[in-house]
Amino acid sequence: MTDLIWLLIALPAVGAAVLVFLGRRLGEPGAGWLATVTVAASFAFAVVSGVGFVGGTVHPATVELFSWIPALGVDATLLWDPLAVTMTLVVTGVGALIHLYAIGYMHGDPRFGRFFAYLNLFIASMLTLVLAGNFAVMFVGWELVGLSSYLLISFWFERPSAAAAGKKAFIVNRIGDWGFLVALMVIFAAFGTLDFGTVFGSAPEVLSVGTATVITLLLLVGATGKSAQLPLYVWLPDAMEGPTPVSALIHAATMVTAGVYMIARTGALFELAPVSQAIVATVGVLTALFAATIAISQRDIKRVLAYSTISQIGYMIFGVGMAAYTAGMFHLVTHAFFKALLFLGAGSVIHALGGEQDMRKMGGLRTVMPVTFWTMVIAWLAISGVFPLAGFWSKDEILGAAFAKGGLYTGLWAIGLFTAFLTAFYMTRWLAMTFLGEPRWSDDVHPHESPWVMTGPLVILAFASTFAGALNTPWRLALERFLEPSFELVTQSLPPESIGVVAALAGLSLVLVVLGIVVAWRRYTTAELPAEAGRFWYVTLHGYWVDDLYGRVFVLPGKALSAWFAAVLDGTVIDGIVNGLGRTVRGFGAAMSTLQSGWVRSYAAVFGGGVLVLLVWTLVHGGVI
Amino acid sequence: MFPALSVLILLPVLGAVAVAALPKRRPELVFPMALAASALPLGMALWVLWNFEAGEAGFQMIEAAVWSETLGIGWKLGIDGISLFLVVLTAVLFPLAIAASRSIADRTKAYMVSMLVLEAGLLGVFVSLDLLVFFAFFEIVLVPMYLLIGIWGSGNRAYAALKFVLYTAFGSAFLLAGIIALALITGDQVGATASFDFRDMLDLGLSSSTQLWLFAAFGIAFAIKVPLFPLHTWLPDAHTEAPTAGSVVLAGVLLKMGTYGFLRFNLTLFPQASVDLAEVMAVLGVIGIIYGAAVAIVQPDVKRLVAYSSISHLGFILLGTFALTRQGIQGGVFQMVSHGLTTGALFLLIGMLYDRRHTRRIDAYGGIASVMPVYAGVFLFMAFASAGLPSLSGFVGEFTILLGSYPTVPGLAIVAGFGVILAAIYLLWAYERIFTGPVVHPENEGLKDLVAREVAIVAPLIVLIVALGVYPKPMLDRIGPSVDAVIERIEATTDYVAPIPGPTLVVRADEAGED
Amino acid sequence: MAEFVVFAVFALAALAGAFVMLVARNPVYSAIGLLTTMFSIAVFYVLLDAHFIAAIQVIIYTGAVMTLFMFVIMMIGVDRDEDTSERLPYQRPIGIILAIGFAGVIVVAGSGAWVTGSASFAVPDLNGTIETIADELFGTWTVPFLGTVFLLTIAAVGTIALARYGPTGPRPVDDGEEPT
Amino acid sequence: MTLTAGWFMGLAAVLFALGGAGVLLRRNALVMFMSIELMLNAVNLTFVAASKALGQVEGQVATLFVIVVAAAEVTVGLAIIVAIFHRRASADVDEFAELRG
Repeated sequence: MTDLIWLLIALPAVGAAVLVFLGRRLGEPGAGWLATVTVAASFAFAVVSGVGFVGGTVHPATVELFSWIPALGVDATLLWDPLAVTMTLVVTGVGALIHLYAIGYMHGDPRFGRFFAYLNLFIASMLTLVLAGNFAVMFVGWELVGLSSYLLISFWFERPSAAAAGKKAFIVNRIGDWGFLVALMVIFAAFGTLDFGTVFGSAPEVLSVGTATVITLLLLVGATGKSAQLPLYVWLPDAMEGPTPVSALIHAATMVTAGVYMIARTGALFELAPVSQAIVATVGVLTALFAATIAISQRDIKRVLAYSTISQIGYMIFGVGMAAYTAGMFHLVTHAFFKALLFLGAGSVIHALGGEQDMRKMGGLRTVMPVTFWTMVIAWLAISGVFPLAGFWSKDEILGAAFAKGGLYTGLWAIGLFTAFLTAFYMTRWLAMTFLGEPRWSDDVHPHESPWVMTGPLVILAFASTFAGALNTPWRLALERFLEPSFELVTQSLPPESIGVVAALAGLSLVLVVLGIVVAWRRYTTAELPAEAGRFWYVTLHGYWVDDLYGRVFVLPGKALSAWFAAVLDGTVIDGIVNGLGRTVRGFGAAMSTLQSGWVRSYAAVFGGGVLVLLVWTLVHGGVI
Repeated sequence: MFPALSVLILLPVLGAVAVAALPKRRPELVFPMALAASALPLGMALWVLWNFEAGEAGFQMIEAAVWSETLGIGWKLGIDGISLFLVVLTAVLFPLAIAASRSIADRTKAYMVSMLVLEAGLLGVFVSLDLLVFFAFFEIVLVPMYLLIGIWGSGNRAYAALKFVLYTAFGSAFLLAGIIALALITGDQVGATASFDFRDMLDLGLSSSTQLWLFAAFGIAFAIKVPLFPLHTWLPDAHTEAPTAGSVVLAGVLLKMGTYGFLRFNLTLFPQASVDLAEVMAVLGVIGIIYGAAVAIVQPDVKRLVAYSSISHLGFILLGTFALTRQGIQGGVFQMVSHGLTTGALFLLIGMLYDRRHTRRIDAYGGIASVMPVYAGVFLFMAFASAGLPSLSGFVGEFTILLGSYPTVPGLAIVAGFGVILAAIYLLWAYERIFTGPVVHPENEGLKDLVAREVAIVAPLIVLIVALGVYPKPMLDRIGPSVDAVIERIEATTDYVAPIPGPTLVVRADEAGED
Repeated sequence: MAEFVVFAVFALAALAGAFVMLVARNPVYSAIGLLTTMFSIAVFYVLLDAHFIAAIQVIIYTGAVMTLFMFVIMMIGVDRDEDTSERLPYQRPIGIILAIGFAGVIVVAGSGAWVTGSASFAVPDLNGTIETIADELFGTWTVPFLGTVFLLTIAAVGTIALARYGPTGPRPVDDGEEPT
Repeated sequence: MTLTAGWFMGLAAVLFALGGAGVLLRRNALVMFMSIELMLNAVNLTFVAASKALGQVEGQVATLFVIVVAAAEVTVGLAIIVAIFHRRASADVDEFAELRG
């Protein structure tokens, strides 16, 4: 069974290939169903071949497919272990639901088939990433998900903003990929191989603390790009230009968590570099706070969720940064459920309102779209971290681990806790502005509940968001035990041992969450939306002008430098020298050509003179005179 | 033994003669005849590829016919893992380039003859084992290329053609001087007036100062061909003004004469000088990577943009070559072929667009992905292949180069990594401006998507790019031994030791770039 | 002694002929001067025991070549006094200096060996008859001799071609511009 | 006075110089041609004189070759002069300056 896990990648890949060529012929909804079936088949296969890990009947294994780059000794290998299983199940499970949803959402799009080809391509790429058995194959997946992300964000390429957003996403991701790439260079130089098993196994003997720190910080650069962390998060809010299923699948549930997965996977290296761990955790928690403050004032229904995603991934990075890998992965899983749910719900709303995304023109949708509303309520409670929904367990496990670790991490814990309050606040604001209060949409739109292919996935995900917390409660560490084989080489940070401390911490965060909900509830369930004026709102609405800052500091000077290279250095200096040499030679030729008088007798005189000189020289040289 | 390589060179020559001999009143025969004439060398090249003994480091299918015993000149041909794929690449690109020349209406016959002679010259460059024969082929290439740019080029073609020829001729003068000097030294060794036989030159034991001079003489010619910053300004002009097929061949094969020359002659014959100058050359390569990419970003002309991207990509090859590691050089050879495929394809695609709209200015387009969806898809594919997307061939080359150069030149490898970012910027920005958004210019609304002939031209390239990206092993298996032999020669004749990545790697203290 | 007198007389004649050729304004006189010189040289060949060459000299040069010259002079009608003023700058002084220089250098160079007579005619029995020359020509120098055959053939064909096509070929358009 | 090769050589030198002066000083193509013939003859004289002095017949053979080549040259050269004259109606070489740079 394990030998066949390449099928997990092959199924959606074949689906993508078929759809690229035959998508138009299959038409709607055939193309969508084909895509959904391939992903669902992958999911089923993953369940069947991964279930053995629970009972311990299957052991982690590396599958060698073929020799890929013999020059580097790199083979195409896949690694099948509980960590990969977890990610695979999330990717294919949530992926299949979102595929299904997209059949309804993309209804009537002229490039329906192409859309599903891209979605399938993404699933195949993401599975390559998570199943990779060495760094090179992981990098392949790492870049290919960037490609699929680009294709899907720019799917409606007729809109210049969509095209620009796709490009921005890919380029910013590539900046992160550069860090990953350099990390691979250092790893290859240090180990002579990129194979996970060898690298992690021999890391303690081979790596000095300095080299380990360098490698892990470079990996962090990669993670900040892919997972939209400070300072490379800027692409994700723009990525909302893509169709909403894309936002749900790629920019909420799966691809953006690749950085978390990667840090968890390379935990054996981070283990050797405590400094890096502290930096990773700090980056994570600061991102969580930073993005949450921006999310508060956003008015676009999807941008709130985008910043919320950045913030939540900040939590995960925080978790894996301080070596609480299970907690980080746990939050990754639960977040995949409720964030996908939120996005799909937002998509349902947008779909119902004919493309409207401004929350100030929504409100009062709870009666019109009951299924969407109630599933959103669950998602809202889950992400806010209300007991006993999924977000509560996973978030508090991370915070608990931080508290238990102490030192610097206590400070980070406090920030994380405050962020939980902010999260509850902005998510309540989001829910209230969308579904509660009075309708503010214009008269010519007629919102309606979405078809079953869209609400079906909502219900399933709502179910998952409610109960996923049971995966890893403090009493029953199912996920932790499941993931055990993957984290054998690392020492995990765990929440406090004492159930009392855990309960106290949970209670504290629950109080803050409820406080956030109450404050926002009172503020936003009024008939009129409160005026969001003032410096704080203004600054955060514009995201602290980080995009402008990057534009001014990097993009404009970069373009100016390029233009200077092209015009001055190439055009004037180098070509000036070349053409100047040309002119000099030509001028010299013109001067010499006046010697070419055309008078035969002058030539004869010069010739005779030359012969005479040679003659005299010969005689003198020969000693005759 | 069957003289495969001579036949390989002769086939396009015979083709050229056949095309030239076609009756004047049957102009419609010229195109199919030329296409057929370029398909024959492809078949021959595939035969060579098939019969090539993998795992052998030395030259194979050697032919040697001596012309002059005392001067040591002869018709000596041979092929090894380094030249094998360049020969195949040449043979693959020419039929496609000729097939893409359907729109040439003016003096078609002369055009096709030029193309076929060019092919013969390029094939000759890669299989010559006699330096004088090599030089002859190296120079023969100039003539048809000059004609192609000068006669069938666009706009500023006269300037571009002249610049191209003068630049390269300038370098060739040094090359000839170097070859003759080397031949005289070799002649002393083997007891003749001179010897131009490459294999005689392998055990010369030149003093390091002699090596330095000869390295410089060979190096200038090859650096211009590559081209290396700051000797590169002929390239954008030549690529831009050349007709489509000319650009394809220029970028696809002609530039590789430079990188091939560095590897075949400089590294092999002057190992001490190569070791001494490796870092200088690698720095120049990295400057090329960054500079070419940076300049490409702001080009308003899409062909010029791709031309500058070539400078960037060729910088990678040079970096890999002068990193002096097995991986770096193997990656470099691989990248030579891969760049030929991707950039050749990009030029073919631009040519197809140019045939429709007769402009290469980026701002004359916009939103044409909705008018030409297939074209846009193929272009995007090639753009990503060129930007080194994994699972496509460009990645294998660049990845191997970067991982291979880090052990010896860590700082440069890290900076070269930025080239990967810049590649994404210039390609995607160009794609955005040409293909996405609404159709702004009404004259673009009626553009026809790719026709079957055009799809047939790019399809083989797509297949090759994917195949080489997913399963490069057959190719690397053949390149590997020959590259190892180069490294072993350097190690045998100098005190340089190529680092083997791994826990035992000793990175020289002054180069441990990071701490 | 008698030989020396003969040499002296004909040497003077040769020099006079050459000088006349050089300065005569009318090409006909130049031709006659050259004729004199050539005839004198034929006499020298006799003095030098080169009888066959002397005969050839008279037949070919004085007979054929000079006749050809005269014929051409008459045909193209330049048998009249011409303007001998010099238009090229410094051509005349340079020419004279070069001529004197040549003569000087050759004489200086050869003086050691020739005039002192150290290498006087040591081998009196050199027989420049047809037989000896033919032995040499058809023995050692067969291939160059055959080369001259080709040369003469080519010259003949070339001359005919020039005569045949020269005047009838396309004339340049007379644009009234003075050649510079 | 005995007659030695040196006398002939000296005379030949002077004749050669006169011929050279003719080439340089005369504008008439025909006279220039004659001057060239004179120079050839001067050289021939040295050959024959040397042949006599060294007792070898090769000098005369060389002279023979020179005469043959000169004859060929004269025919072609005169033909060219005639052809040029047909176009230009002049034998003045200073007027034939088409190759001026």
